Amino acid sequence: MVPLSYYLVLSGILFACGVTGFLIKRNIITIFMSIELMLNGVNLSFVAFAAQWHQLSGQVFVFFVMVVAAAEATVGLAIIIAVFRTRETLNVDQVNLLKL
Amino acid sequence: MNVGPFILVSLVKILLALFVLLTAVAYTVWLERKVVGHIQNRWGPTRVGPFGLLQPMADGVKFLFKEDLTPPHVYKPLYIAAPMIAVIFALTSIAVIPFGSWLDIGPVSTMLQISDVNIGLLIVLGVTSLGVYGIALSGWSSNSKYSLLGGLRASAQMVSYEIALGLSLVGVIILSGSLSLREIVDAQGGHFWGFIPKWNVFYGGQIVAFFIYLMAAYAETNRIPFDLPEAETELVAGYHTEYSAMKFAMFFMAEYANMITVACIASLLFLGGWHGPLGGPSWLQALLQLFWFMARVFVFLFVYIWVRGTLPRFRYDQLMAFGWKFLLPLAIANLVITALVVALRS
Amino acid sequence: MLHLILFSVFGLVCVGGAVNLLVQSHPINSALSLIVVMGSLAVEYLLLGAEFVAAVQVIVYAGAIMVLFVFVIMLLNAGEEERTKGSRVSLLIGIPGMIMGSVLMAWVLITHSGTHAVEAGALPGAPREIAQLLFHEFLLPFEVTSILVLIAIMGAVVLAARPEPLQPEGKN
Amino acid sequence: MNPNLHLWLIPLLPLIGAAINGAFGKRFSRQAVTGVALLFCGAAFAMALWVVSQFSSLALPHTEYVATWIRAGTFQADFAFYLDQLSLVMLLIVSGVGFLIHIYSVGYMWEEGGYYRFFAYLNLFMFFMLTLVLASNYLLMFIGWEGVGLASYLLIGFWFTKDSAASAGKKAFIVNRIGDFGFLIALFLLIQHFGSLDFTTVFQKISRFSPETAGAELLTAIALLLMVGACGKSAQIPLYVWLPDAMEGPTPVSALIHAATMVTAGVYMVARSHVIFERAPAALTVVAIIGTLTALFAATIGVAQTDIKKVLAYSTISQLGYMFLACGVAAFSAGIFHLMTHAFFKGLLFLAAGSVIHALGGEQDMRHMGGLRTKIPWTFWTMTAGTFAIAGIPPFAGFFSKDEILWRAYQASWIYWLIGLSTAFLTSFYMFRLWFMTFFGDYRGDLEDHGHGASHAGAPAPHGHGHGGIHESPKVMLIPLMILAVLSIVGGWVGVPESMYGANHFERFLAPVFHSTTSSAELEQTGATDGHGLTGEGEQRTSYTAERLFTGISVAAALTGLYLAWLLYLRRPQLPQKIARSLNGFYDMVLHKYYVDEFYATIFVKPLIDGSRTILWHGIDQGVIDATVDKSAEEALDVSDTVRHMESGNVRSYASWVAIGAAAVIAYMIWVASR
Repeated sequence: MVPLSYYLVLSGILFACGVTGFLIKRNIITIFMSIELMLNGVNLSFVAFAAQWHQLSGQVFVFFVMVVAAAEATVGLAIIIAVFRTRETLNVDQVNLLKL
Repeated sequence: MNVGPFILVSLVKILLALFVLLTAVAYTVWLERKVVGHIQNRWGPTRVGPFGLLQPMADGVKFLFKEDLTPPHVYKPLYIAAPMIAVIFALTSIAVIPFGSWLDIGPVSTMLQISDVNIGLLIVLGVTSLGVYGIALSGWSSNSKYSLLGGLRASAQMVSYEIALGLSLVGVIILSGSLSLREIVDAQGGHFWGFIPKWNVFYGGQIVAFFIYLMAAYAETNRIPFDLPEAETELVAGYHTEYSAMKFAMFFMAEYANMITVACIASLLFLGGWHGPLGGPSWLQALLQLFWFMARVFVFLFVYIWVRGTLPRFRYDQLMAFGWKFLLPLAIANLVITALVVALRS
Repeated sequence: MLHLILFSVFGLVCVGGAVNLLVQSHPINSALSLIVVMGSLAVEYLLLGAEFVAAVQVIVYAGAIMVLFVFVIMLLNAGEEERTKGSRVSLLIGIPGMIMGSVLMAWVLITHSGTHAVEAGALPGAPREIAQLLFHEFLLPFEVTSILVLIAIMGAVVLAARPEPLQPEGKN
Repeated sequence: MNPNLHLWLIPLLPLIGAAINGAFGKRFSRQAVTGVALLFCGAAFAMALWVVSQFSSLALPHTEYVATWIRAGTFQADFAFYLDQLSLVMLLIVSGVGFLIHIYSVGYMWEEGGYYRFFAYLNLFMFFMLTLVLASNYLLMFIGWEGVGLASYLLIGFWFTKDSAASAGKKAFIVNRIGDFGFLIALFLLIQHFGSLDFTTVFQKISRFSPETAGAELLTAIALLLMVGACGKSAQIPLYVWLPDAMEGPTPVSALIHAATMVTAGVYMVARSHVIFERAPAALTVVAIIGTLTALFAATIGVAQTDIKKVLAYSTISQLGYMFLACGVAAFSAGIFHLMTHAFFKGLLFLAAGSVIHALGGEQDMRHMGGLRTKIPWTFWTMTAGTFAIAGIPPFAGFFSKDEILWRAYQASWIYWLIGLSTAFLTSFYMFRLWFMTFFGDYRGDLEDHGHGASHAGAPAPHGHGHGGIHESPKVMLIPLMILAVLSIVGGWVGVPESMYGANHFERFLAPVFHSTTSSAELEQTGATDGHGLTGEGEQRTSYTAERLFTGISVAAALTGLYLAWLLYLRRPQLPQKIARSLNGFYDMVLHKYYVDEFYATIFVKPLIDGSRTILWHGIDQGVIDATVDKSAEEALDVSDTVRHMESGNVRSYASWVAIGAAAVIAYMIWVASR
């Protein structure tokens, strides 16, 4: 039997890793992955709570999160492609100007 | 039941299934060479054993002892991991596929399936969808443009067709009201007015879904006419250009294992699984179920090879257009109609 | 007991993958480690009895979204990320803020979380129940998200479409 | 009950004209503009005449209520018009002279740009002036009062492109503000203490007062404040300075506004509120003193002026002084009488001067004139009439009115009389000086030499048209001149005093208005005419003899002035320089108008400007208001300059801000939960 807090701690760790990745990574794609990581952490906590309170809605929310993540990934990657097409770089530190 | 026999039986089943699968893979290769040979008016393998029946062994031995060379410019970890990923995911999906209903051997009564998950279909889909990584990573890690193009094509194509594939299956799921393969098959037992079996193909207009699945499956397994990722005429050998020996063999196995998996799913979902005409005692029943199942898979694979021997290759934009502009809308239409039918009938 | 072991094992795999995502300098490795994380998360879901969620996690996340990532990485041929000194702020403020936040959360979890446990498969997350929920209580959000997805698709097409018209062959 | 005369139409007609000309005049032809202006002004005049025809049948005073304007608590001010003998006289003067000057202006301004503008303004002035004289309460009167100020401002600055004209207009306006301020305060006091501004009610309430009763000082204050207003409008000491500069305006304007009508508004106002003044003897004395001083003062300045219009301007001031002297000695009817005659002959003089200027193509300096007698005979003769009238040579108009005033002044105090007499002498002197310098001797100008377009000193260029050289003005200008000339000859005969075997019709006519003011002499005379017992006969005759004696003296003074002028400016033209040199300082002082302008500039204007610049502008406006605005802007700039670094465009730094914010939120939530 696993206490709920373990799951929560796990999801918190994942989330923190995601934030850290967002902070220290330079590659846009990796940063996007960090976002996905954060979302996964959140999903875990959703499911854990769902199991805790016997509420399936938690799992439903996970689906919504997934849909949103999918949409975000789609648009985000498209944006990345557009950016790369114009700037020839994926390094966010070099993508800090609104106009070229 | 208690854990000991359960583990034992499971191990036995796993080993058996694996053995059968690998053999099937090997002999599907032989079969293909033969059939295509005859289609192309040649003999195919004849030398090793009668009708070249031992050819697969020879190939295996050859692959094993061939020098396994690794080009210097590759990204090694993934270069090595890619074929493994491919073959592993290809073989995994067999774990949830039922070959028959039940087998009673003395005290032990077990289902002819490694594990019955009530979302087996989803698991199969998920595993096959993971299979793309093998190809994509191999193409990328080989660090050559042919491989890269192959990998790109593969990943794009597989992601695209996965949608049509999944949607084509939804119709069946609606009809049978379950995700468990076993229940789906059970739902197909019986006949319409005596003689037409209640297969999904003949049922609720799923014939459309079946053909969608067929196309999508060919694309998923990178078979002609959708074998763009390894189009010899354009990219030398696509994603496995840089591979040789056992690694190449792994891709080969993966491809054929995928074919078999697809064939299994097709026969389970559309062709009524193991239901067959003949009856008899229970042990005979079990064997017969196995036989009928194998037969369906064989037929399906034969069609696979037949198509390969017959059709030319698509152009890539045609491929994409076909997937997105024809199959997808068709699948959605089928889904909607099926849903309406079911809703109205209930 | 078994439950705890499995949880710990895959939890460690999760954390290992997440950390690997950070330390790896090549995006493709990060992507793969993320896939590992997702896979093991799927197992965790199974442990929590949410098998449907697990499957969808594998299919959608690992099978579709991450494939997109890998595809883009390959398409753009993203190489090793160079260690540029972009922003001191992220180091001076972001990291401490992150650490602070996570420490606080951890403290809350350690102190305030009850000891009651979650039993394996506590809740049969069978597709049927979820479907009931999804298509009855959450019908409107479901539709809205579908619209969202539609918009996302169109946006992606518009964004990624080449500014100049395609070659007559449409091949590249 | 009186018939409804629709008095409100009289002011309204010119307003319509002004509106039409002001709105559409730009597109009209000059003929059309002329037509409109003359039509409406003439209509007003005609209506005035019609009112006169109706006048005998009216029960006076006759008020007509048109509409309620302001009603605040018990206080109420209406659009109502008030007609009695006084306002009738004013009405006739204003509309008549105004109409004549309109006609004159057609010829004078024909060549000008902004022709329509000129007539729009002129009509506007007529509207306000008529409102002023017909108003039935102080507030409506104040509207007219301010309005004529506005019109005068607009017309003085008619050639606004000329800097001097514009500033002159401003000067007039500002100086008038001072007076209006006093007037306004007087009105407030009236409202406060009598709760009304309506003439009839106010005067009824006040007539209960008497110099002895309490509240006299209140009346004095009100009267003095009113007088301040009058000083401003009628250019009395100390507020006369704007009038000479007002000569920058076109000559018809000077004639109409700054000689005939507007400047007399003050006199009219004082006469109108005689009830107040009579009960404030101190105020009356002040009025008399101011009047006499102004008269002498302006006359002395006028002696030294060389600009023909300036001379007339100062003579105007001094004549106004006469009127105030009359009012000051409670001889209001005499003041109004002089007002009327003055309107005739001073309007005539100005118009004639304008004709001279017109003839000389814009020349205003008398030293460049002379010998014009033969060249422009009509102008000469009319001007002669005017000159004799103002100089007080019998039987011209000015003689009677001025003599009346002097006689009354003497009855009040011999000092008034003495000063008035010397003023009369000076007046005749400088007027004849003007006369001689302009029309006699030989021509000192240079107009023949190079045709037209000579030095256009005063009125700017426009006179340099078509025919060069000296030329008589067109008929349209001459006819008003003749009419006015006739008037200034016969105009005085309506007020021939008994001492000259006349019956002072004018005074009798106005008597009902000033009945409370009829002085002892008046009473005696009425008594005499009523044939009261023989007891009065003796002093009656002595008073007549005295009056005749004084008349003789004043005529002698006038003739002396004539002789001196002839001697100095025709016989020995070099003499004046000698005299000027002999009494050098005084001459300079007079020449520079006693440095009053400079004095004001140093005492009031300069400190005001400096104070405004240093305190208001640099101190408050820049130091406080602008400073706060600028400072806040700078602060915002600095803050954002520092905050700007957060917006590095670097995604990771943004993320860090989000992270720290999230941490803060978590901490806050924990804190909230743990409380």
